[in-house]
Amino acid sequence: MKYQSWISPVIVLVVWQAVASLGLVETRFFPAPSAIFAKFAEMVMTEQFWLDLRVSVVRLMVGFVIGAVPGAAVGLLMGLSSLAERMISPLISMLYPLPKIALLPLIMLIFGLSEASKYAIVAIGVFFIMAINTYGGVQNINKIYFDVAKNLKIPGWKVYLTVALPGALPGIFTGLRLATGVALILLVSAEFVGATEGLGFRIWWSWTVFWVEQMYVGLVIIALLGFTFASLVGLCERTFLPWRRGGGN
Amino acid sequence: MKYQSWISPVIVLVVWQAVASLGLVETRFFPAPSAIFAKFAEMVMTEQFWLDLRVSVVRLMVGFVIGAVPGAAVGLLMGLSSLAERMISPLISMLYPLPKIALLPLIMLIFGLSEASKYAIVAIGVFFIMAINTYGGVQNINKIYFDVAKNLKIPGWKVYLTVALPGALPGIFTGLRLATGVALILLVSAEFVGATEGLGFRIWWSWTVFWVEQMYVGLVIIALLGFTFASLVGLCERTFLPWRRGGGN
Amino acid sequence: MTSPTAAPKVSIRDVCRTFSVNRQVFHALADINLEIRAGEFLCLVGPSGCGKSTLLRMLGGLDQPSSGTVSVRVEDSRRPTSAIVFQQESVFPWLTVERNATYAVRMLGLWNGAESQRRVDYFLERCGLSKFRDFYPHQLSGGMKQRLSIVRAFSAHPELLLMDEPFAALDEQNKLLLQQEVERLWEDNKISVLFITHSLDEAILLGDRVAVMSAAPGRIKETIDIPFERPRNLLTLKSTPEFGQLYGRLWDLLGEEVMAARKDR
Amino acid sequence: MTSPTAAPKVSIRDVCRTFSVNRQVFHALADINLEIRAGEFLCLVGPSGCGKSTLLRMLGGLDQPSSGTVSVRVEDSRRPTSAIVFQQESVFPWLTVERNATYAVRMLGLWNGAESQRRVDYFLERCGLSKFRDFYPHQLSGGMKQRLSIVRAFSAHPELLLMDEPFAALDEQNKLLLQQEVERLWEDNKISVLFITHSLDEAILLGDRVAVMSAAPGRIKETIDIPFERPRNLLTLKSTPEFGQLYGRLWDLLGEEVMAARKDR
Amino acid sequence: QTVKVGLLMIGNPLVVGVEKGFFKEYGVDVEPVYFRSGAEQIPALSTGTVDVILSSATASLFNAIASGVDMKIVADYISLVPGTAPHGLLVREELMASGKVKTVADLKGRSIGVTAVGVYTHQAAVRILKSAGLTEKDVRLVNMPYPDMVAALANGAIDAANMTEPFVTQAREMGVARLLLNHTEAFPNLQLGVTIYGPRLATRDRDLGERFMRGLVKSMQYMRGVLTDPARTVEVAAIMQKSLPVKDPKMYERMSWQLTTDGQKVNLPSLQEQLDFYAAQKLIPKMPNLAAVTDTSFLERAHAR
Ligand SMILES: Nc1ncnc2c1ncn2[C@@H]1O[C@H](COP(=O)(O)OP(=O)(O)OP(=O)(O)O)[C@@H](O)[C@H]1O
Ligand SMILES: Nc1ncnc2c1ncn2[C@@H]1O[C@H](COP(=O)(O)OP(=O)(O)OP(=O)(O)O)[C@@H](O)[C@H]1O
Ligand SMILES: [Mg+2]
Ligand SMILES: [Mg+2]
Repeated sequence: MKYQSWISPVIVLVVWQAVASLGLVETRFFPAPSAIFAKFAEMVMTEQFWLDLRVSVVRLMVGFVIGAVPGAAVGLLMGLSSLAERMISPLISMLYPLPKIALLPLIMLIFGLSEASKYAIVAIGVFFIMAINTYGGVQNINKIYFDVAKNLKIPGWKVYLTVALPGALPGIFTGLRLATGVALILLVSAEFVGATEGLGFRIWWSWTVFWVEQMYVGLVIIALLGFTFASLVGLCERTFLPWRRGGGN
Repeated sequence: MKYQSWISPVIVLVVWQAVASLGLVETRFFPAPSAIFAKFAEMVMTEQFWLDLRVSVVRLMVGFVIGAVPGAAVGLLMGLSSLAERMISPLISMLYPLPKIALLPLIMLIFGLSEASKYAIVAIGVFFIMAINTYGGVQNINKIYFDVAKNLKIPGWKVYLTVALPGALPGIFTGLRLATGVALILLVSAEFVGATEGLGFRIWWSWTVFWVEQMYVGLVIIALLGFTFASLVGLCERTFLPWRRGGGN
Repeated sequence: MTSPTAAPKVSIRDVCRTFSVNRQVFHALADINLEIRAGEFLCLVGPSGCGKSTLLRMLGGLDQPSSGTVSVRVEDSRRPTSAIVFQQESVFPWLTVERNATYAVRMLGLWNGAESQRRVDYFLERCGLSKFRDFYPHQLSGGMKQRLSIVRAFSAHPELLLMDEPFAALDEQNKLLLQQEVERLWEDNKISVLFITHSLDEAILLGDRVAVMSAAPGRIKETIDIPFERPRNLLTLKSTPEFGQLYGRLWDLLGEEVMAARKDR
Repeated sequence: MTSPTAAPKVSIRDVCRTFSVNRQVFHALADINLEIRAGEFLCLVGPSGCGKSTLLRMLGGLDQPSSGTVSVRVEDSRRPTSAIVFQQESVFPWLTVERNATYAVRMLGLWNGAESQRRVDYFLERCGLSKFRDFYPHQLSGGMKQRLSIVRAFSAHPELLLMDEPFAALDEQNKLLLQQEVERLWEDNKISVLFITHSLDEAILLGDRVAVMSAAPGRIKETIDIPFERPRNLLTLKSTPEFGQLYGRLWDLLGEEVMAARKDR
Repeated sequence: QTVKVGLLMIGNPLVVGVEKGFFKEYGVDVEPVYFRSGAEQIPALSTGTVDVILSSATASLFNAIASGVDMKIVADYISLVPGTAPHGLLVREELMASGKVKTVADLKGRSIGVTAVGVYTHQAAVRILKSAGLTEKDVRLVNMPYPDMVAALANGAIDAANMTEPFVTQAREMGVARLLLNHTEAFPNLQLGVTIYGPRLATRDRDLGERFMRGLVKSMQYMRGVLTDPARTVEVAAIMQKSLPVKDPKMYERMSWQLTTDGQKVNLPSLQEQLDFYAAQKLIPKMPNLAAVTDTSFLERAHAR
């Protein structure tokens, strides 16, 4: 059954190839998949490519973890304590929509142009997504489970870990799915400023000098990374939520 | 109790003001809140300000609706049909992390620099968030409700509307909360390319001419809009989900 | 009052159902053979965890046997073939009592205005929910939610009514009222009923036959005909020696099973 | 066996509880006055929807009266003051049977290795769940989940045990076993028990006293002492005329209420 | 008739011309559209989203030409006019004040901000380094947009930057950085910006192309007046302030302008030189034929009448 997950990307590629071959679209801006893959094949032979990939994946992972863990923690807190909710949620709804460009000077001030600044940009984006989705996840927990804990007078932090956290996991996983995507998007922005390597840098670079095929190779890699991370999240979900295999809540 | 939601932003402002007044931070790049509010007060008297605001809010709303409705619809579909899930979800996890810059040529090709192109950028971002969160919402529905419908052999589209949709509403509302933020972020990016008015344009432009206070006024408006939309979503949630007031699911 | 016709309403042949639990095979149902005749009221009793609900879900089209066949004869394709009163909470939290009650009828396109409304009102009244039309489920008590799911199933007007411990959360008086109601519904509409219960009194009071299941893996251990004339009255029945005998027989059958199940453990 | 001491374990004074439903005030409990003596086994019966669960939640610290006071005397602050067996499904879906069973003990820091394990194992065995230690709740039947929540509450070793229709989903034999079990637990540990049930047999079998509630808005209509010596046996009891009288009295009290509730509607 | 023009930066002669009504005189309505980078302008031109772009001579332009995108270079737009200083290499105030950096050679091992790869700031950096005997490898070239450079210089994230107006003036006046090198002296008459027509003006409606060119030439000539006429500076500054108001309007008067060479003809040798530079940097996989995409007829006819 799993093969079906390849059908739709293949259909998209075939249609795109057809459209490009028939000249229905400017291949100068939208090169045919065949041309992209030719370029891809050429690039994977270079050392530069693997360097870019490694650098980006490391930035992604580090930024992701730095953002996701506190994000989930804050989301849980907001879900559990209505005081925390009332204190934090206005800040989140105000800061979250600020374009990351606005944060750049601040980030440069704090981290300079080191790797840390890239982690920070990714982490900030991931943080908000995780906080909001985890909060939603906690709210979605059947109140009876909190009642059990409250009745037994179980200390707050244990409730946090044994009821709110596992109960919010479905929401957390949806958050992770969104956050991996956002992390990739932000990485590309982060690598525009002050980077000298990385996939995002390469995409920008290719676009700036109008190496369209190379830019698309970069985008294809991003897409594949997105797919890989989403699959990983799915795998984790199936592994860590055995009680959900039967469905329901 | 509601007053508490103003405490934390006020604290942030006070700290920022103090830091700025004490000269601990470069006020040329991070002006004090008092300076920003002075500028704000000055700007709200101009016609330009209200024009920008109106233009942006319209773009936001239109793009939001265009993206959110199909996003939720696709998310519901994925949640209901595992075939749809297997076909659509790989596409989503591949396309979602693509930076919007990559879509610009495509969008310009299709929409030129009309308003439609701004709607499109906002809508695309909103679409993915809504699709993923709605999908998560459907998966979170207790299977018993689908069993009820299946046992009675209720036609698929009615199940879609009367079980999946209301059941996924908590997830949908979390999605809306995230999507309003993303819409604002994307609007700011969209309004830099080929725009001549709007909040995003004004922010970029203020930064370009180094009119820092005015840029911060723009950011403050974005933050306030974010807060307003989040509050609206919260209000809708309380209004349209009367059955959740008691909590639980 | 039983009017079994030639063709059975439900026939279950050699049905097994296994689940995989922690990579091991768990046998929930083994070798079930059972028929529900058209128009029959069949009660199913068995120790907790023996597979009664699993079997009922199969009849309701919600689960498939691992081997064997389950077939339910459809007579009127416009009516729902079956309607389940689930053991667990199953009313839609997003609908008020009234909308929940009318849900099946509306969704199946069987709503015909005043007549349908009258029917639903009648059932709501019988289940003691008339005063609570505009309540949402989270504002109801456990027993009220159970009654609401009964109303939903009754008003769906199914050919086969599948009830999974429907009166477990009700007080004695309400239970009595609803027992009469389900009997009336069954008699008036000539539907078939599968009724899972833990109360032997209830099984004897309501059933044409009572099927007794063994502990997991569930088997049909014995099927006992209930010889009493209808209308039956529990108090009168209880005073007859036949009732005592039947009760004793069922009790012993079940007792063996519970003991057997304990021995394994 | 009752050993009421001077200070009551629970005292409920002039308690009212109102809910707001569609902007109207709904009276769920009106003017409740009730005491549970230390070491007492109190059964609570009443028509479905009369407010029993609401009252129980107040004793468990999960709800506040709209007016009046509820106080539960705490003796040993290290043990949980109360443990509820909820009417609805309440076992944690993300924990296996075993982890659910030990949850309360672990979380309260009362786990002391072998001894605790022995206790939990014992209750699991008694509730027929030993074979299912590694199952997740979604792999259990309705009755099994209910038994699991009983194990969780029993092993928490509370001063006050609050049980809300705990045996409703159990077959007669399992019910009998667990009735004996709860009685044993109560006697051995001198705890107080509030036991909500719809079965008058059960109330008479287990209770020191039976409190009868009126239909909504719930009031305590009458409290009846159960004079039988313990250990009690249902079959023997049933053959005594006193049992019949008590049963009849409770039945009538409840019957009036159900009728009264119906009239309003 | 409306002509949509893709613009990159402020301080544009075009804006002055629009304000002065030079285009209206020839029956052309100009609608300026701002872009973030040259790379975004090209697809917009190619798809007809804009009709003209006033773009810089970058690797992306050369690559787009090589790939056959339908466009024509029709005129000069901005050149490095000696004596003005719209572009320069700025160095952090602290480094200059302490004497740590006195010459370009002192930048060894330090970071220099440029806007992107394959653009003028990048080219300038490499060439300046080369003149001091350094290569790209001896420093760290950091990409960032101009406004961010000001902030980055201020908080020490970078040590130097190749910048343009109005950022040069701003950074200097804020005391963030000092000018180390004036580009107009290092690269006199370098062809920086060019006027490019898309298919509409280049082929379909050449008459409109001609009229637009007249307006443009007039604007550029008018702008050059700031070199000799101080009053003109004040007037231009006022126009700028109107279209792009800044906090301190006087800044427009103090800053230097992006100007054209006298002839307003494309300086093809300069373009070729830059192309060769980028090719040497391995940024040009396929060499374009610049002459083939250059069409000076619009300019000639504009001058003729
Ligand atoms: N999804 C599942 N995975 C594994 N085992 C399951 C699953 N569903 C049910 N079982 C097992 O099947 C057996 C029968 O369950 P079922 O719900 O049919 O019992 P039941 O007879 O209805 O019991 P009760 O009277 O307690 O409701 C149980 O032992 C249970 O553990
Ligand atoms: N959150 C709520 N909002 C409004 N009404 C409520 C709410 N919770 C309970 N009620 C009402 O209070 C009454 C008592 O409910 P409760 O659950 O205590 O009944 P109960 O005696 O336990 O009934 P059952 O035997 O059916 O479990 C019911 O009529 C119910 O409608
Ligand atoms: Mg069952
Ligand atoms: Mg109750």
